Parts: sequence; structure tokens; C-alpha cells
Amino acid sequence: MRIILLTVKRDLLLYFRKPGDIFNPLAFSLLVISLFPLGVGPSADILGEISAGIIWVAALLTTLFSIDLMFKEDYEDGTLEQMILGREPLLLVVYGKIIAQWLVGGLVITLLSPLLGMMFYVNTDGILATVLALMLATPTMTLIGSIGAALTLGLNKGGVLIAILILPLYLPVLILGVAMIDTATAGDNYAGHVLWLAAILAISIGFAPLATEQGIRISLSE
Amino acid sequence: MRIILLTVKRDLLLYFRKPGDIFNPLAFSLLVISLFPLGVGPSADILGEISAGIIWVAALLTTLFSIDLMFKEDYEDGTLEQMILGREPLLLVVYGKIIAQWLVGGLVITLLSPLLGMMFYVNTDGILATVLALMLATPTMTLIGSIGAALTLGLNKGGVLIAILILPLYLPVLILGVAMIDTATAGDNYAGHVLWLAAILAISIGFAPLATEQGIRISLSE
Amino acid sequence: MLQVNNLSCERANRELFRNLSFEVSRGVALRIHGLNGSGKTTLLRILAGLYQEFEGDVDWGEEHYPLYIGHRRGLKALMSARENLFWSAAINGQKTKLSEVDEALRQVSMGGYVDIACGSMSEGQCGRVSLARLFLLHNPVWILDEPFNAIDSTGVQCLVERINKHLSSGGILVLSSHVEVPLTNLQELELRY
Amino acid sequence: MLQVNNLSCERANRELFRNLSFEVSRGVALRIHGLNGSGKTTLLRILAGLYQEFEGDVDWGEEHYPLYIGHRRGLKALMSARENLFWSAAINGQKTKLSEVDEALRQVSMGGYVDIACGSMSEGQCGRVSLARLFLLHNPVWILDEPFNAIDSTGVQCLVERINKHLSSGGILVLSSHVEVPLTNLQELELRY
Amino acid sequence: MKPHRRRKLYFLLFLLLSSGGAIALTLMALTENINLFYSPAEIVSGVAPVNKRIRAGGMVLEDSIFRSESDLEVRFIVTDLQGSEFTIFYTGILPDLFREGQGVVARGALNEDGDFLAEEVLAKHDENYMPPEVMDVIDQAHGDLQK
Amino acid sequence: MKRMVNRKQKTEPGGCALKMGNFFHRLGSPRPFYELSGVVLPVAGVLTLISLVVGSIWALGFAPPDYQQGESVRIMYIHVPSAIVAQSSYMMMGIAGVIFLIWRIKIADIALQCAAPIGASLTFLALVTGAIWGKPTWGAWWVWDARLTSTLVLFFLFIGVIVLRSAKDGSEAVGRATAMLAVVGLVNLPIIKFSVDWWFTLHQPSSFSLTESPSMPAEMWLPLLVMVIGFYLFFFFTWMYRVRTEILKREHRSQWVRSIDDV
Ligand code: HEM
Ligand SMILES: Nc1ncnc2c1ncn2[C@@H]1O[C@H](COP(=O)(O)OP(=O)(O)OP(=O)(O)O)[C@@H](O)[C@H]1O
Ligand SMILES: Nc1ncnc2c1ncn2[C@@H]1O[C@H](COP(=O)(O)OP(=O)(O)OP(=O)(O)O)[C@@H](O)[C@H]1O
Ligand SMILES: [Mg+2]
Ligand SMILES: [Mg+2]
Repeated sequence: MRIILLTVKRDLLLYFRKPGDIFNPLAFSLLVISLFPLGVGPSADILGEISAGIIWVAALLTTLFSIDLMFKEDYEDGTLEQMILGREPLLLVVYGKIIAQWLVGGLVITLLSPLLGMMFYVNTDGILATVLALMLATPTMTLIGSIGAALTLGLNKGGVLIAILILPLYLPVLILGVAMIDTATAGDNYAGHVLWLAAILAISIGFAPLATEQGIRISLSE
Repeated sequence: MRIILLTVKRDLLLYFRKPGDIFNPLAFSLLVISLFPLGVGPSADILGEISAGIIWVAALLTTLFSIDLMFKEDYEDGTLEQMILGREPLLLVVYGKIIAQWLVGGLVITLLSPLLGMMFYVNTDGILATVLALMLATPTMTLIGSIGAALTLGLNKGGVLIAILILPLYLPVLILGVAMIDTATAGDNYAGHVLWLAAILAISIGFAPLATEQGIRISLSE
Repeated sequence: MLQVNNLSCERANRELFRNLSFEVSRGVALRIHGLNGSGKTTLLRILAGLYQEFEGDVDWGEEHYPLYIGHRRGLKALMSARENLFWSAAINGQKTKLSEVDEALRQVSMGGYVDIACGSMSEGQCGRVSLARLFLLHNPVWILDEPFNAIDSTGVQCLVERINKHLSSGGILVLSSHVEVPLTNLQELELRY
Repeated sequence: MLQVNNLSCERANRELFRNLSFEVSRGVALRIHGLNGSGKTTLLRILAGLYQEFEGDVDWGEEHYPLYIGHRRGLKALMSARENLFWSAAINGQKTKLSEVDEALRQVSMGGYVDIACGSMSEGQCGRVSLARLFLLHNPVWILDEPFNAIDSTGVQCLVERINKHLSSGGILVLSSHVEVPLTNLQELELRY
Repeated sequence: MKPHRRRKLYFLLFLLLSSGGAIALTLMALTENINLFYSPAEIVSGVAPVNKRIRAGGMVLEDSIFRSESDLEVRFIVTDLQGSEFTIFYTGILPDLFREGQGVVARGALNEDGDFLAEEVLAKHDENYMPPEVMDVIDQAHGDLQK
Repeated sequence: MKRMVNRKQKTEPGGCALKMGNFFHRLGSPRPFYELSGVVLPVAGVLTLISLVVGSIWALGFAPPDYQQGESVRIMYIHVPSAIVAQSSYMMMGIAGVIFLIWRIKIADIALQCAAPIGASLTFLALVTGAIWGKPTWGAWWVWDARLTSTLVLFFLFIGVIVLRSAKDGSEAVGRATAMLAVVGLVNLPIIKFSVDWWFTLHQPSSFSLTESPSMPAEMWLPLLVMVIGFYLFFFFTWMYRVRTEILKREHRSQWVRSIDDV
């Protein structure tokens, strides 16, 4: 357990010493979303109707596109092989890395989303649902994404390959969330969507890190 | 002159052997743009009205967000210092690298934009204007961006810093383009906008690489 | 005790070694040498369990976690020497006090650099920080890939002493090196192709 | 001819050297040695014009483009040995035929690896590809930072021969190395702090 | 117990917890309507919200289709065959399979009068296939029976 | 880590006297597989041709139209077989993945690699024909309902497997990574199958089941059956052809492949 905490601490430290990598996609999506009214023209009705969906899609993709750097540096400087060889189980280290990754990616964007929502005249129900959906979906995305990151380590193919590998698992979450936000904006009950998203999250928490761990071992055994 | 061509060739080769880095932002923006209807709901009227603007903003930002990797690898593996020491003028090498960068980033997205436009019911005038605007603006973005990339080399602060440095220079182009596309979609004459964009491009072609070259020298002399 | 039987490995369509058999007992160091590209690193990684495309049989006798230091040093450029070593100990399941970490760094003459990020150290200083692990961790098996690269002669001497102590306390060492090393209990293995 | 007068340099708040003066004539090699972190790399980079935070005076006599090979090898992992060398020549303003590149690679015993990406070579093989530049380029001034790192003994011998030839044809060499090198016309400089 | 055995046990428990949680949540989710789909009974009884974009559907009632002469406007009644029915208004091209007695799914909004203004009408096909001649025979038999 | 033993399969040097006892073991190694498949391949090819030609003529020319859909029902004779065979090929890929992960039998890796592109094309065909069929019948090319989405996911999974496998040719580690992806993707198959029952979808429920008689007259389901068999044979034929090519490519340095080249 201690090693999970230590890994989270280590990774956060590294992120903050070198914010470039991790904030890049975040900054990107924030910029895209905020420059939106510029592109659309600031008519409140239209904005209110579509922004929740846009925020959701952009936020989700952000977590996808920062994920390929998750193990890359550790792989290149040789600390990843130290993690494999160490006495502490690799699985716990993986959990730690995933948590750290989510904290700086998914959580930040989740916390910023109500602000963006308000900027774009999304109604309260819509904002609430967006936050809830992101809260449930971003960890899932990070968990699933880490599998792709592990499997493509050392292949020199980076982001695209991961995106292709992960997309099938992402798609249901993406669609479920859009439906949920639509439902919420319309003022209806979206408990069903929440339950579905939560179920996917629950199963990912248990099994995705296992697959990631195996993926790392496979990628490094070469 | 030959060295420009050789550099372009070398960089394209590297991009294609390792498509991840450069296609990452490209794939990102394509995904954001194409998953759009999912978020918005596929009503043709709304889509047609706003998409040109969105495509423009996303495409432009894409060129911005791939730029911080422009010199990073060359810096890390020591080839950048070889470029400084070599008998061929660094300035020409810089021109070559900028051209390569634009070819795989800006040009690709410019060529894809009409397709995206048609997918989203943008009218013909709008599509034409978007392509024209991107054709003029993406090289400007790459040129200006390269200055930032050079200045932040080795600072490990990467993207954010560049974005902050460069954004003020970007904004006029961004706004000019949106105005141009709006004018075009409304069916009006947008020759003025085109001339402005072209003027900015012309001046960037002349001076930005000079600044970039100096930036590289400064960053590496440490 | 390490026992290797009939080890064969092929890489990039070239046979690196075939039917290699040897054993290393406790208290003995095995030095692997050979031309560049002859497969030293590959062999060490096989022994450490990091490379798996081989045929044959590697038997360490008992459960163990080797301490492996390869061409890639396993240091984070953005973390200080102290942080790096502390993390090494943690991942190795070892609870360490900071004072122990500092002591290990002092042993490799890096006592003045505990708070400096490894990214702003010279080549050899990085190597020393990485090798400070030998003074900090308690693994009985060491696998070192060209540990003397970029290290100056006083550094080499200090390392040799540490290794001899490790051997005399019953440890095992497998290392690769292009130069000869003055160790007490040395066995040699040359790879040729 | 290289003339250095009153060179001082301070890095990370520590004085590396002060009022260093020396000269190296054509046909002579200067070997710089010293403890890890004593400033060898820094000095070489100053001489090459890559590091500028120093005081004093470095005079190469005439316009020149040094051939500098540092700790970072200047090879692209995704390009083949041939492509890497070809590009090295191009950036150096030298038009080369592929056959010359291949010949240079053969000289460092990497003739069988012309088409292999440098990313899938062993440590020493990368070093050899990087040093093949010495056989390909015509620069009169060489600045080599620990060129023998990770190179096996036959490789070192081959390099020493090449260097001697370079010196006898009036070239200049400044190198750093922790081990002694059997060169004909050797001058030594020790950095201590 | 040896520490690493215990760790394994904990981990198995954790996996069980995760899958158990997922299954429980799924079972709960399956009881919720996530399609915003309302049956005629729900529309008639006022469960369905007014002036919100929803989906509704059922069987098209026999002889209930009225087409406008001038444009593509249609109006038809949808029923659940158990007495609940409501009217759908739609302007546009209907799918080939749209006909009396077929299932439809409409997207649109309910107005205050209880009429459904559709933006989109989709036909839902069942799993039965039949050559036309056979269908004629069956229809005839059906008709004979009713007489 | 205590003991590591790796015994990779060696290609058999000798002839091919088959003992029944180790029949499967031998089939799992490239050379006997190659020799056996050389016999099977032409037969499969002829059967594929016959069933596809007969099936198409029957389905397009002689099968009756539907009382509601009219002639557009003929899309069914392509849509349904391609959808069914696509799923089966994923199933096969997943099983090959499991075998490769556990026993490291080389031929399983090859089988997996060679099935993926065929499966991807079949899925693509099912998607396209489905969309073409959906426009006239439902009134929409595409809706995000469960059956359609899960089929799209199947397509992406195939693409993922193809791209990952081709990232590094012949590397065993990449093979294992790919196998893992294929196995993880197996969860999608029951979702495709049962989506029409679990969720409210626009897609029709099954017309066929093992326990009930088909809700379709014989003059419709018989040609459909022939087409399904034809698609299976087509898959088998192309798959085996690709496997043989891949074996030759991977074993090109071994004695027995060289001796073939000489002939
Ligand atoms: C893009 C749209 C569509 C997709 C992705 C799709 C996908 C599928 C899949 C995966 C199956 C195999 C089911 C199984 O193995 O049990 C299937 C079967 C079938 N589909 Fe579709 N379909 C689409 C559109 C349609 C349309 C528009 C129709 C007709 C109205 C249709 C009619 C059928 C029929 C009759 C079957 C055989 C059912 C059975 O299992 O008995 N499909 N489809
Ligand atoms: N990137 C850097 N940033 C800041 N300080 C540095 C950096 N690299 C080296 N230094 C400092 O400069 C001093 C001299 O470093 P230099 O690399 O010149 O040593 P060196 O003699 O080449 O050592 P080695 O034998 O280890 O290669 C070191 O003590 C170190 O503290
Ligand atoms: N990353 C890699 N990918 C593919 N092949 C490799 C890779 N690294 C090494 N090889 C091949 O494996 C062979 C053995 O490499 P290895 O690194 O084991 O050699 P080595 O004995 O450690 O050499 P050195 O003395 O240069 O460190 C090399 O000839 C090379 O062709
Ligand atoms: Mg090695
Ligand atoms: Mg140095």
C-alpha cells in the first residue's frame, strides 16, 4: 500500500517539475473549448444547447491524448525496468501511476468543467450532469488508456496507435455520456446512465491495471 | 539550398517512422471535430452554422500544439548541436525543419478541412474560405511557433511556456480568420482579410526563422 | 547459486550464443566480455529476467530480486540524487532513512550533491549516483552492465572495494566490462560469434 | 593552432577552473583528464563553441569547423547507420557518395549494419557508428569527449590508429578520457578542483 | 499466513469486490430507462414530459394515417393495442417500412395538447419475413376467419 | 524470480511421418501445418466458389421478395452472412490469442495475425450493407443503438489488432501484446449477440434460433444458409492462404523452406 502512495507522490512531483507534457493536452482542450464562442459567434441559445456535449467530448479526448506519455519517460530512462525488478509488486506501482495520471489530467478537467459550462450558458442540470459524467468517465478513460500505453511501449508509434487500440473501449463510455448530458439538459432523470458509467468504472478499476501490468511486462521483455 | 531539401527529407522520414508525435495533435483535432455531431446532436442547421468556425479554431491550434516537439528530439540526442557546428548555415536548416513541420501538420489539416466542412454541411463559400484561410494561416503559425519552440528548448517547461509566449502573436491571425470565414459564409467579399493574412505570412517568412535560429543558439549555449 | 544450462539466444536474425552453460557460486564474480554487439547486455538482461526470447534454462536456486544496473541508469533527470536513491530503495521494498541515503551518496563522493537534480550532473556523476545503490540496498545478487563506464579511476577503486566486500559476504555478481577488473574471486566468460 | 588564455569558468556556483592557459599545435593531441565533474566536458564544449558562459580567450588561429562528438552521440535512433552518417556529412557541407559512407562504417567494423536503425544497436555499436565520422569527414580539428566509452579493445586500437594518422597529417585533437591513451604526440592536462 | 499469500488474498477479494460492484450496478442500470423512450401508455397517463425532446413509439393504428395534399405533412395515431393511443405529427419523407400495423419510433416533443411533434420517424422492423404472395394468403385466411 | 525455462518450438528437421498421438502437437508447428494445408487449400477453394456462386444466383435471382421490404430484402443475403462470419472470425482470433498466451505455439500467433484483416473486411461489409439497408427500412443510415455500436466496436478491435501486430514484424513480444488485446476484446461478442434482447434497439431481434423454427419461409432461409456456408468457406480459404504465406515468410531461413524455394 505504501508503495502506491509513494508512486503517486513521485509522479506528481515529476509532473509539477515538468508541467509541459501533461498540461499540453489539457491546455489544448481548454483553449479549444474557450475559443469556441469565437468560432461559433456568441449567440447564447445555440451555445447553451451544444456546449455541454462539446465540453464532454473535448475533456474526454484530453485524457486520452496525454496517456501515451504515461510510461514513456520511465521506459526511456530505465526506471520502468527497476519497477519490474523491485520487490514491490508492479501492480501496485501501476495503480499509483494511474492515480497520479488521473489527478493531473481527469480530475483537473472535471473540476474546471463547471466553469466552462457557466461560460457557455449551460443550464444547472446540464453542468451537474457534465461534472458527474466526467467524474465517472475520466478515471475509466485513464484506466483503459493505460492498457494501450503499456502495450505500445517501445514501439515508436505513440499516440495514434494507442488511440486506435483504445477507441473501441472508449466509444461506449463516450456515447453513454453524451446521452446522459442530453437527458440532463432536457431536465430528465439520468440515473440509468450514471449506473452504467459507474458499472464500467467498477470493472475497470479491478481489471484494467492487471492488463496494464501484463502489458508492461510483455513490452519490456523484448 | 540543397541542405534545405535534405533537412525536409530527413524530417519527413523521421515523422513517418515515428508518426505518433506529430499525428497526435492532428488525430486529436480530427477526432474532436468528427465527434462533434455526437455532442451537438446531428441537426444540420446548427452544424452548418457553427462548424466552419470550429474547424478553423481546432485546425489552427493543432499546428500550435505539435510545435513544441519540433526541436526537442534533436536537442536530446545531440543532433541539434551537430547542426550548429556544421559548415552549412543553421538558418537554412531551420527553414528546412519549418517546412517539414508545416507539411505534416498544417498542410495535412488544410487539405482535410474541405472534407470536414462537407461532413458538417458548411456551404461552398464557407469551405473555400476555410481552406484559403488555413492555407495562409498555418504556415504563419508554424513560423511563429518555431520561435517559441527554440526559446524554450532545454527549459523543460515545454508547451505551456510556448503557448504563453506565442499566443499574443497568434490571436490576430485567429480572429482575422474567424472574421473572414464568417464573411464568406454570409456570402460577402473577403478579399481584405485575405490580404491581411498574406501580409502577416510574408513578414513571418522573412523574419521568424532568423529569430528561431538565434533562439536555438541561445538555448544551446548553456 | 546461479546455474545456466544450454542457453541459446538469437537476435535480429543473428545467433548471439548457443548452448551456453556455466555456473556462479556465492562469493564469486563472473565477468562477461566480448566484442561490441556480442551479446553481453542481452545475456545480463536474460539473467535478470528482463529479456525473454531465449531458449534454455536459468536457475538461481532460490527466490531472489537481483539488483540490475544497465546502460540506462534508471535515474530521473528531474529528481535529486537523494530522491532518486530513496525511490530505488522504496521500490525494492526497503524502508530507508534519509541519513542512510546520504551516507551511500557520500561513499561514492557525491555527498555534496544530494539535492542536485540528476539532469544537471556530469556523465560520471550520474553514474556514481546510480552506483550508490550498491551501498544502500541489500540484494544478494548484483547484475551490472559496464558499471565503470564514464567513472574516473578513484571511483573505480572505490567500487572494486565495495564489490570485494559484497563477495566476501557471500554475494553473487555478474558484470560485463571491456576492461579488466581486479577482483578477488573472478571468473571470466568471453562471448564470441 | 589552438591558444587558450586565462580561461575561467564557474558552473552551478562552483568554480571549475580559473586562469587556465595552454596551447595545442597542429599534429598534437591534448588529453584532458580529471575527476568526475571536474569540468572536462564543459571545457571541451567551450572549445567547440557550444558553451559560452566563460571568461577568457579561446583562439583557434583560423576559421574552422570542429568535429565534436560528445556524451550525446548525435545519432537518430530511427535512422539507419548509413542515413545518420550521410546526414552528418551533409550538415558538414560535404558531398559524399554512399560508397564512402559504407567504407567508413566498414572501417569501424560496422559494415554489416549499414541498414540497421541505430535504435536497435548495442551501446558500443552506436558508439562505433558515431565514431565512423572520423573516417568520413575531413575536419582538421577534432574534439572528442570520452570517445572510448563502451568501445571494446579492438575498437580502441582501431581508433588510436586513426587518430595517429590524423595527427601525422597535421590535424589537431582535444579529447577527454579517464584511461590513458597510447598516442604518438600526446600532451596531458589535468583539471582539479 | 505468509505476507505474499495474504497479499494475494487481498487482491482476490478486491477483484471480487470490483466485479460484484459492477454486476450490481449493471443490474440496477438495466431497470432504468436510459433511452428516454416512452410507450403510448406513459404518454397518455402524463408520465412523459411536455416540450422536451424525447422518443416515443408503438404500433401505427389501422386507418389512422392522414397525408396532406400540398406538402409532406402526415398525421397518424400510435397505439399499444391495449387502449392507449396518441397522435404524431410529422413533416418529411417516411421510411419504406412505415405502414399501418408496423412499429415506429419517433423523436420529437410532446406539446400541451398531448400531441407529439416528431422531428424524425424511424420504422422498426420485426423478425418476420414473408414473400408477398404468402402474406396475401395469410391475410385472406385472416379475413375469412373474421367473417 | 527463481527459475526461468524457455523452450521455444523448433521447426522439425525430419520428414513428416504422422503418429496420431502427437498429431495436434505437430499440426501446431509450422511445417506439418504447411504440408497439410497444401492439400486442404484447393478443396476449400473449389467449395467456396461453388457455394458462393450458387448462393448468390439463388438469393438474387430466385428467392422471393419480402411482403413489406420488397426487393431490398436481398441485402440480407450479404449482410447476415458477413455479420455472422465476422463475429466467428473474432472468436477464432480470441481463441488463438489464448492459446498463444498460454502455450506460446507459434502457429497460433500466425493464425491470429492472418484472421484479423479478413475479419475487418467482413465487419466493414456488414456495417456498410447494414447502413444501406437501414436507410430505406428504418429511415436512417445510422443510429447509436447497442447492436450497431457494438458492431462498430468490433470493427475498431480488428483494426487495433492489425495495427498493433504490424508495429514490429515477427516480434514475439508484439505477438503477445496483440494476443492480449484480442482476448480482452472478446467481451464484445456477447454484447453484439444479446444487445437486441438486453436493450431497446432499432435492430431486429434474431430471426433464427436453435430451439424455434425460423420466422422465415424455407425459400428465404435456404439460400441464406448457402450464403452463410459460402462466407465461412471463403473465410477459411483466404485465412489458410494467408497463413501459408506468413509461414514461408517467417521460416524463410529454415532448411525446409529453402528446399521448397529450390523446387
Ligand atoms: C449499420 C447497421 C447494421 C449493423 C451494424 C448490423 C449488424 C448486425 C449483426 C452484427 C448481425 C449478426 C447478429 C447475430 O450474429 O446474431 C446482424 C444480423 C441481422 N441483421 Fe443487421 N445490422 C445493421 C442493419 C440492419 C438492417 C437495417 C436490417 C434490416 C432491417 C438488418 C437485419 C438483420 C438480420 C435479418 C439479421 C439476422 C438476424 C439473426 O440473427 O437471425 N440489419 N446485423
Ligand atoms: N546540465 C548541467 N546543468 C548544470 N550544471 C551542470 C550540468 N552538467 C554539469 N554541470 C556541473 O558542471 C560541473 C562540470 O561538469 P562536466 O560535465 O564538465 O564534468 P566532466 O569533467 O565532464 O565529468 P565526467 O567525467 O563525469 O564526464 C559538474 O560538477 C556539474 O555540477
Ligand atoms: N534494441 C535492440 N533491438 C534489436 N536488436 C538489438 C537491440 N539491441 C541490441 N541488438 C542486437 O543484439 C546484439 C547484441 O547486443 P548487446 O547489446 O547484447 O551487445 P553487447 O555485447 O552488450 O554490446 P556492447 O559492448 O556494445 O554493449 C547486437 O549485435 C545488436 O545487433
Ligand atoms: Mg552492452
Ligand atoms: Mg564529461
